[in-house]
Amino acid sequence: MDVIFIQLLNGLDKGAAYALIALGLTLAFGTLGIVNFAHGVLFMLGAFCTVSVYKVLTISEKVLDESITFFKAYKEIPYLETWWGETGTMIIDYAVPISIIFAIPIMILVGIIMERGLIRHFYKRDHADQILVTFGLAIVIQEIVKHFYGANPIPIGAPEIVSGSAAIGVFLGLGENLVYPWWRMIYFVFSVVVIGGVFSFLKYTTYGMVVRAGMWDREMVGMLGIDIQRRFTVVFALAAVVAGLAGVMYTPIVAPDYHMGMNFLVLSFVVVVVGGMGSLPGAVVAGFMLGILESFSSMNEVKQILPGIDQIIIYLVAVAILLLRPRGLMGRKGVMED
Amino acid sequence: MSDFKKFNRREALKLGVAGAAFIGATPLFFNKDAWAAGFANDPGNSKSVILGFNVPQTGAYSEEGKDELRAYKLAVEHLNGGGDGGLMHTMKPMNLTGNGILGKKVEFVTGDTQTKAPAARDSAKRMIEKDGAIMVTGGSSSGVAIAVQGLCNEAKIMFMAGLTHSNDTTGKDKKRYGFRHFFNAYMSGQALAPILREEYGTDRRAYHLTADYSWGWTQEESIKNATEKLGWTTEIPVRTPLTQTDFSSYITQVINSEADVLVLNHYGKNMNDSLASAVQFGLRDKIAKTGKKWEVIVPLFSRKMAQGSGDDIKGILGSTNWNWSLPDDASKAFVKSFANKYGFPPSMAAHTCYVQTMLYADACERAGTFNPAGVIEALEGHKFDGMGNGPTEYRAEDHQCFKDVLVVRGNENPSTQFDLLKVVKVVPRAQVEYDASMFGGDLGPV
Amino acid sequence: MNSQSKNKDIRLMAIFSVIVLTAPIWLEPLGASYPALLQKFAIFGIFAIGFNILFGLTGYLSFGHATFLGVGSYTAVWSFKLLSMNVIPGVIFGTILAGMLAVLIGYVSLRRSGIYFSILTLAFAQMSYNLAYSVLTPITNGETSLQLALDDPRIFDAARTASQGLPSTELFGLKMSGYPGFYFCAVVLIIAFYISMRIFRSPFGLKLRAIKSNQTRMKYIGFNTRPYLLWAFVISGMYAGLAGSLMAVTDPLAGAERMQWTASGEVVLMTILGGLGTLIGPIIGAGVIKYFENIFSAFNENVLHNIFSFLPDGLENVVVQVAGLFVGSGWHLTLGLLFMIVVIFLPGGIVEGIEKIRARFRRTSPASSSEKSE
Amino acid sequence: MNKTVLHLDKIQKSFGGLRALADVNLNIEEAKTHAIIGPNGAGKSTLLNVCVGRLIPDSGHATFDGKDITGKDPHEITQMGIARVFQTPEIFPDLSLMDNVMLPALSKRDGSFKFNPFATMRTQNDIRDEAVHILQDVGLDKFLDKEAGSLSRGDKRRLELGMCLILKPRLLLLDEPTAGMARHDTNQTIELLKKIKERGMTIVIIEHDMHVVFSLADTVSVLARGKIIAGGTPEEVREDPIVKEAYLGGAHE
Repeated sequence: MDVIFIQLLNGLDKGAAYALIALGLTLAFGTLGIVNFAHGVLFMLGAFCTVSVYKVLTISEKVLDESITFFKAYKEIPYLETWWGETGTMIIDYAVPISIIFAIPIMILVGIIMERGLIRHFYKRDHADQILVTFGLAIVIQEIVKHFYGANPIPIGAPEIVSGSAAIGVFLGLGENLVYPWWRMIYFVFSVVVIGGVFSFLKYTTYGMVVRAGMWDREMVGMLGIDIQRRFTVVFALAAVVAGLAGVMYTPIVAPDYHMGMNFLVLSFVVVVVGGMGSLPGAVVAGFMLGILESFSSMNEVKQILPGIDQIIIYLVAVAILLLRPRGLMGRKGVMED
Repeated sequence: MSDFKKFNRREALKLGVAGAAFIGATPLFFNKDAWAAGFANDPGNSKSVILGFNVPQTGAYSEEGKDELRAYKLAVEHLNGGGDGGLMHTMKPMNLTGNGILGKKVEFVTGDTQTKAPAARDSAKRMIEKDGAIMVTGGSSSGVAIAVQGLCNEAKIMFMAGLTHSNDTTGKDKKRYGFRHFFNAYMSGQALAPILREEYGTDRRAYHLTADYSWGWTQEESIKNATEKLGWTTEIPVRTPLTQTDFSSYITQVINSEADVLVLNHYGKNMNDSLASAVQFGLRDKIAKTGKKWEVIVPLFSRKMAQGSGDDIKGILGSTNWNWSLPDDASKAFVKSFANKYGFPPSMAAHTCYVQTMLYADACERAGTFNPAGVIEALEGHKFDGMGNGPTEYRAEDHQCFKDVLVVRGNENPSTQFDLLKVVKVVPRAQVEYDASMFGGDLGPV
Repeated sequence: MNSQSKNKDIRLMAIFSVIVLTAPIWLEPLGASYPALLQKFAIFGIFAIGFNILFGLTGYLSFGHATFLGVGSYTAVWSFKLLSMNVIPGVIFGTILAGMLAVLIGYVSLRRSGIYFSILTLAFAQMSYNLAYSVLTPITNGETSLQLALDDPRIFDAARTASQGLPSTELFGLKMSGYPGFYFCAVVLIIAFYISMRIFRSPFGLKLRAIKSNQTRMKYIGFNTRPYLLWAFVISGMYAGLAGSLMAVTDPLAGAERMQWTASGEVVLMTILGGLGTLIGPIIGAGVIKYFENIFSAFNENVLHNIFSFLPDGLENVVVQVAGLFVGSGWHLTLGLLFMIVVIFLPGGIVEGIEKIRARFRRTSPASSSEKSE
Repeated sequence: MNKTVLHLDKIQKSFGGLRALADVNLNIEEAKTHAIIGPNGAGKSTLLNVCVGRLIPDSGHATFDGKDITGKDPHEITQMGIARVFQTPEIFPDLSLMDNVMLPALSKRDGSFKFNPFATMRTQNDIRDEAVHILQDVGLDKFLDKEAGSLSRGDKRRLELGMCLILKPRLLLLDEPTAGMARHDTNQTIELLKKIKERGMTIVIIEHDMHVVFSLADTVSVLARGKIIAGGTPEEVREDPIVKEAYLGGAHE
């Protein structure tokens, strides 16, 4: 019982991450008709916003380390700690939440630059061309990040106060072995809030309505005389922010490295397609579904019956769904079929 | 250095012109020319000799690879008489003079293994076929090491393994032309076992999370055997894919199991991620179902990994080939030499790579030739000291180095930023030795 | 007109054969004339030619072709382990098995089109890759890669190879490493190119192109498009299997990395970089990418300092610093930039670029339109 | 009375709640030109889609030459002898004009599937001549090697017609063959169609342009809200008060 419950939580958590990334991806699909292979990189850039904020907060003074006698070694003491003592340490501790504030404008900027500089010129090109150019861009950005931050993962913890686990088993009366990390729960709640935010933006603002109309019929909206180009920039920036925020919040869970986006890219594409190309609810549902399935399939009990199932479950489900429902769970006819 | 490169290019051009004259027969002409001599890539009358440094420059182990490359460059500098000479002051026996190897200046080429066996072999092939490397060395994964070792053996080129910890490298996949200085999983198990008994007692149940490939399997087996001898029991091991980054669904099952010790047969980033998940789920503060406190063991540990895991590694036991904080003269000399050049102390990967290069050069000097037949003979059964691991022997039967093994613990109170691992015990060589036939394999002919 | 274009094809084949067979000579000044790289040019050329038959002709973008490459490699190595070190059975089995797998995957994936097709192939490829790394390790030997061993049965020539260490692959006694290996691959490449040319010129090829151009119309002039697509998929899968088995021929080792989706992506890039749907483009693309990968990644600071040694010292250092970003471990950056540039400015790939340059040089006699498809 | 080529029997088709075709019965006679007219959304295109296998009717049967074709795939129906010209020209824009007509010729000769990767297009002389001939018929023989995508809209339509003709169909379905054409082009097309008709081709034509209908059609059916409300010769239909009410009347407003 415990195990099932905790796998469910895990699945929801994973699903939230998938859904969040897939959401931005499918937004770009549905509205802009662009197959963005650089979307994973946006996620990675979000995570590296956190890394950068952390690095800035921990800019340090080099002090000769006298405890090392072999060679001249320097100790690094963050200026923040030197200046403000405890307060400084606390600020550094809160690097992840602080990064959110910085990540939003940065990701908006990245989104605008990407859309105006590159993506815009590819709306009318083949999907294959779009895939290639964004894939090329992804490699370039990755290499640049690698050049500045190295290839090793850079661990950044969640704030001390939420770094442990919550004894939800005790709380729910399910025994004390049922624990769940605070930060993962925060991540889940955060995801739900962001997803809800995006949906209400699309549903309740006029801006959003135009975007939704654009998802249905781009030419029609264009004919209404609305400056569709600018809306597209906004949509792309929105997708970038969603992916970036997902990245920021993900840093305490898995230490970010320059390649993390690519790992998520393939998966999030599968999620988007399973959900139905261009369908926002589809992406969210598919994200959660695949997350939960993956989580359950990695249980030992399951693996003993079906060895290797945890390795292929997502793809197996993807194949099955695409064969049974040609356009994914909630896809519409005619989107991305040529 | 640049002189040589120019020379090489000019030479290549000259050959190209000559080739144009021979149109049809040219490729065979090259072929004969390259292999006609007594052994592959004989430097002949050339004033220099080329070594191939094949390390991961991209992918998950690239930071380790870069450190290896630093060590190699340092070794080349020392061999050519530059720098402070490093271990040339402490090495015993020592036949190096600082004027290269056998009077030939040491040059090198580098390649990227990408931590992938086929890519590593491609890169090694290029070194052998194009650059004329006389010896290939490097790597930071057993899969790669075994693959490249096989290739070198076929090409009859010396291979001095870098970081590789699988029993197979000098066990079932051992090769006549391959030599390993690094220790292996079996030794880790033997070295760790007594400490584990001391620290955690004899009534424990271990849960293995194992990277699903040959190194993981041999380590899992070695640790399982060693701990079961203590009286521990073992849960059915769980294999995790190498590409896994989020281990939460594995860790939750660990917590709900009947075990009380978690053994992470993971290396590099894998280990950073799995340990991070374990810490997030509060494993290290919990009491297991057996009533004992949960413990985590990382049998193969390195400072680079410790750096990647931050605070999570505090108090965790593991074993390592070498650590920069060792107090012997050789280690001190090496750290001084390395750290003064690069600003931080070397990793164990850097150490083993540096030592391998020096041992190869020394063996050439002793053999008086670059001919692998002679070099192999000089290395087999070679006993040496003053390289940071105490008295060491290259066993003739399997080309494995036997030396003391370090059991380390993640430092609870690091006094410096580099002081991440604390040496708990230096396990003497006798305790980790085993019979050469234990892991099977066959070196094959020279 | 007929005999003229036939003569043109013969001329093309002759020129192509000469260029391929003399590659060791004319690649010498580029520093690319060594067996391992030459073999790779030929092998990836074959892979890309085959991929182009699917993607270039029908427009169906598969993201899973590396699977067939991997299967070809594994099969060939198993053939070396179990049967004989002769390369012929290895190549034949590798190609056939890849073809059989392609029938399976193609049959399912081709039920969908567009990006859905791509994702289906990607899903199959990821499954194969993940399984090769985990449950299938008894067959694939996991991360360590499948290799020859001294105690392999090798039923047909065990007696001959038992005594002297690990045997090497051979073609009736001729060792398949080094230059002989290259010439073997080169001959296979020429045959593969010839077959591809015949397909391009055949009604079958025309129908494939027509599917890309307008599948609806194909159906309404009475063609059942699915078997055509399946054949194209299987042929390109067999080309990939052939390439994979040749990899095992030149180096008897097979690793699961060959099946990773990035490897599938690589062949897409090769095809597009060279010129999608053109005969010769994919080979050029394969050559350029493999050249970059091997030569650029091996550059280090010393080499750079040599190249730029003619510059004044201060400037040299700056130039070397900047150039250093793009070579060695940074060669991926070069690759990424390269195909961004190609996709943005030269959607038709390198072949289109050459056409443009040629057209500029002889503006008076415009290039004939039929040449465009070559 | 002529032989019936196509017979539709109580065809019904709904999309969601919307009924597009309700109990449609229709007989197409050999060597006659039959026009189907009706206001927008009357179900004309749906009817054609049912005939060529693009849509499967919810109930009812379509019989072609005495054989049931309901539920068959488009290529099967095409192979049986029904060719269709679409409202927006469906050609192979990336291929040459010659290839555009060679393809249906191949289909006619080799059937719906033939695996012949080692044959060569160069030696297909029999159908090559035929293709040139057809292109002459439709007046496009001047640029055999031109890319079809670069043609004008009218020329594209003519090309598509040629592609259908080379199939030598028993029944030719035309979906608004003159829509969007200038008067001059329309007249040219009418002349061309008349020529085809004279050769004994059975034609079904959907058309808005009454000028075209009255120049070509032998019989007319009027479709409104998924039902056939009237039928007969063009003159009869023109005088039919129900039709005036439902369709022609509407057009005058």
